[in-house]
Amino acid sequence: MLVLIRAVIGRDLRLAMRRQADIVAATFFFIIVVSLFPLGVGPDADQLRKLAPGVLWVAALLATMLSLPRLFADDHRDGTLEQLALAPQPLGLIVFGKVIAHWLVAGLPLVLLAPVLGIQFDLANDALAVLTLSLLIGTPALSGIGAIGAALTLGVRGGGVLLSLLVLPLYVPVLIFGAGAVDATVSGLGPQAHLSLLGALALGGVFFAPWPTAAALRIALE
Amino acid sequence: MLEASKLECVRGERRLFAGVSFRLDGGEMLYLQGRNGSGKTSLLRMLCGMTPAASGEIRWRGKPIRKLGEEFRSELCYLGHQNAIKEELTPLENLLSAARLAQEALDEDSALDALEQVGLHGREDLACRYLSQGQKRRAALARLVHEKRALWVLDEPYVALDTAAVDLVARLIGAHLQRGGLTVLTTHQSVAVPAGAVRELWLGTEEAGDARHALTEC
Amino acid sequence: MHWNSLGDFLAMGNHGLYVWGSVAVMALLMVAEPMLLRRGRKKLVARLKRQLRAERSEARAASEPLTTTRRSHG
Amino acid sequence: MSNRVINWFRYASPQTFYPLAGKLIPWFWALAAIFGVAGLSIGFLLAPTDAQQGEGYRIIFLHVPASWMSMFIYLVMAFWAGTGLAFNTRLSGMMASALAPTGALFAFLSLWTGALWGKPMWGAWWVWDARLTSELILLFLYIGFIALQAAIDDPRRADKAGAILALVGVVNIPIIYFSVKWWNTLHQGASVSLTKAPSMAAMMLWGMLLCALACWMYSIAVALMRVRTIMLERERHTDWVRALLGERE
Repeated sequence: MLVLIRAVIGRDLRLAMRRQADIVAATFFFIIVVSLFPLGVGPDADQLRKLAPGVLWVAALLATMLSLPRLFADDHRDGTLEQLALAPQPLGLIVFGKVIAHWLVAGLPLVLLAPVLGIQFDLANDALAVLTLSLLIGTPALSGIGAIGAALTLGVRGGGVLLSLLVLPLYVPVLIFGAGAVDATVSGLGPQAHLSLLGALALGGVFFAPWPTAAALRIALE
Repeated sequence: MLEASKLECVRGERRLFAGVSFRLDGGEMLYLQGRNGSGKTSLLRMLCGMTPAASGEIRWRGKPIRKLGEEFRSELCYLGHQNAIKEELTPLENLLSAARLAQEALDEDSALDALEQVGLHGREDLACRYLSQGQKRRAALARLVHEKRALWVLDEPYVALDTAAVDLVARLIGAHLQRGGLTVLTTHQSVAVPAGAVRELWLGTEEAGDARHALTEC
Repeated sequence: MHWNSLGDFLAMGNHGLYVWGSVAVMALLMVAEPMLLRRGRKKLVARLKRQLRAERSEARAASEPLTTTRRSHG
Repeated sequence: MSNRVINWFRYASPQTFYPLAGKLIPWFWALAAIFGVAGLSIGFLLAPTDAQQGEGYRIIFLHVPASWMSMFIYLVMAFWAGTGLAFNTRLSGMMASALAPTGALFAFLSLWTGALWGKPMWGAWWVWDARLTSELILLFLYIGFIALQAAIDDPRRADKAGAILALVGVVNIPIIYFSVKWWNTLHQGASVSLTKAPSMAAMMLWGMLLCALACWMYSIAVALMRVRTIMLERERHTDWVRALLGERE
């Protein structure tokens, strides 16, 4: 089981490395969206500090959305998805591996960039740390939940827009607890409650979402 | 070993075929023929368990494949229309990662050997995107060289191949049948397979929507 | 009865706009939905009938010469 | 036992369900009208003024049933979706797709009446109240479901994909509601709530229940109407639809 998951992750990471343009594009999208906000709302440091968690989190949601359509589409196009579906293991495990790989490629860069971008918004050190931590815990949930949407819209007309329509409402709890953790730190309440709820969501997203995703993939392959 | 009874296939609003039944035992090959759009690929996908049949049942070793699931898939090797080749990876990487995902033990030496047999010697480390159509197909077919699973389901295996490669694939299928394996394949080229019994199945569409099929033994 | 006059009833204690705005939109949509459904259904039935007629006449037209040719072949 | 199962599956076949639904629809319309008239006359003619909110509170006789229905219809939709996936019955998927637009309609009405109630009470058309926000997200979920089904051409695939989405949604709704509520209390949002504020006199409760029943009957009637249309469309090549259409010629 572990061997299989490792094989899937290894394959997807290698593919991503051969096609770095995708990762770089999504990452720069994140940077640009976050950097545009101060230009829109003005450079007032107090206001920026207040906006920072929400802006960074919403930008993270959008950046994740950007890379989701390709999660299964490439494999679907060249026929490898059929092979994965016919492999003698539960498809859910393979999806689990792909979700992890997607997070490593699309989620982790956002986590690493967050402290740097947070500085643009004049966040204090503890808030920066919590922001990074909340993204670290929360972005796997984005990959997991997003995979369901990616599988449901596989090979469907206007899949990209539809994907955001399906997935963004489901991202609401992650957004609330993620941005809320930073808010709670700033207002002195302490982020523990938010972070543990976020952790629960991430566990749910990563471990439960692969099964409906696998079911959706089988439907797409019919 | 592989039995199909009264299979029916409906695509959209069209009924492609109905009442298709056959039985295939070890060492036998089913040669599936029919015009474009007669449902050959659909039937193959049904046999793999990917597409559910509108009605009818497929049994493997006496049990319905729906219930067998992974047990059936571990004995199945499917080669579809698409090559299932990753353009970014080299033929060697493709072969190894496909084997790993199917949880088959394939070491690098056997993989290299397989690639050499299909005539990709010297191109093992070239990304597949630089290969020609025929070479890509060869890279996909390299899986068959060391494939020991009992049931091969091949969709147009000879497409885009030159005569030497067609012969090679026919030899591989022959060896597979000799080992007691089963093969179901579609093709528009008639290629003689060196060993094993061949059955033929015609899928044809009539205006009434009923399928005409005949099972002949050679 | 709670109200003294129709005017009172319509004014809803200065909240008339809000109360009647809610009632109006809700009533409008809840009447419009079944009406649209009825219309859609009628259109569908008409379309399906048209298709059916076309198919039947086609089948009739096609069946006549086809049987004769078959006979001549046989 | 087995007899019963067979019976159920018989009614689950479109061929038998279609005429049955046709016979039931007028009854549900009649019930909807009776409950509606009764509920609205209690709510708008008989119920006393609320001490705190004046006459504006009467919107609850519309708002609360609409909100209940929007949530309840999603549950029913998910139920049909689940049975469709489990038993592979044709009717289930059709029922789920027939319910979605009505659910979306009620979600919209709930938002509309909520906004019209909010303006006099909170002084703003829109307040990020936990209930309103959840209702908004519920509307998005409905729209996503409808859009997904519309985008897939093959009806069977559309049914199955929609079913998975509906089930994922139904698992998520409590999480979303809880998270929005949590978010709302942290940010100290609206303190007056539409559903809690008036001290529920028995008469108000009766009015609301009757209105809710009316909405319920309405939903069933409309869903049956829609499912009949869907059946005709999808089964247009089957003998029973052909016979039905031929009869009417």
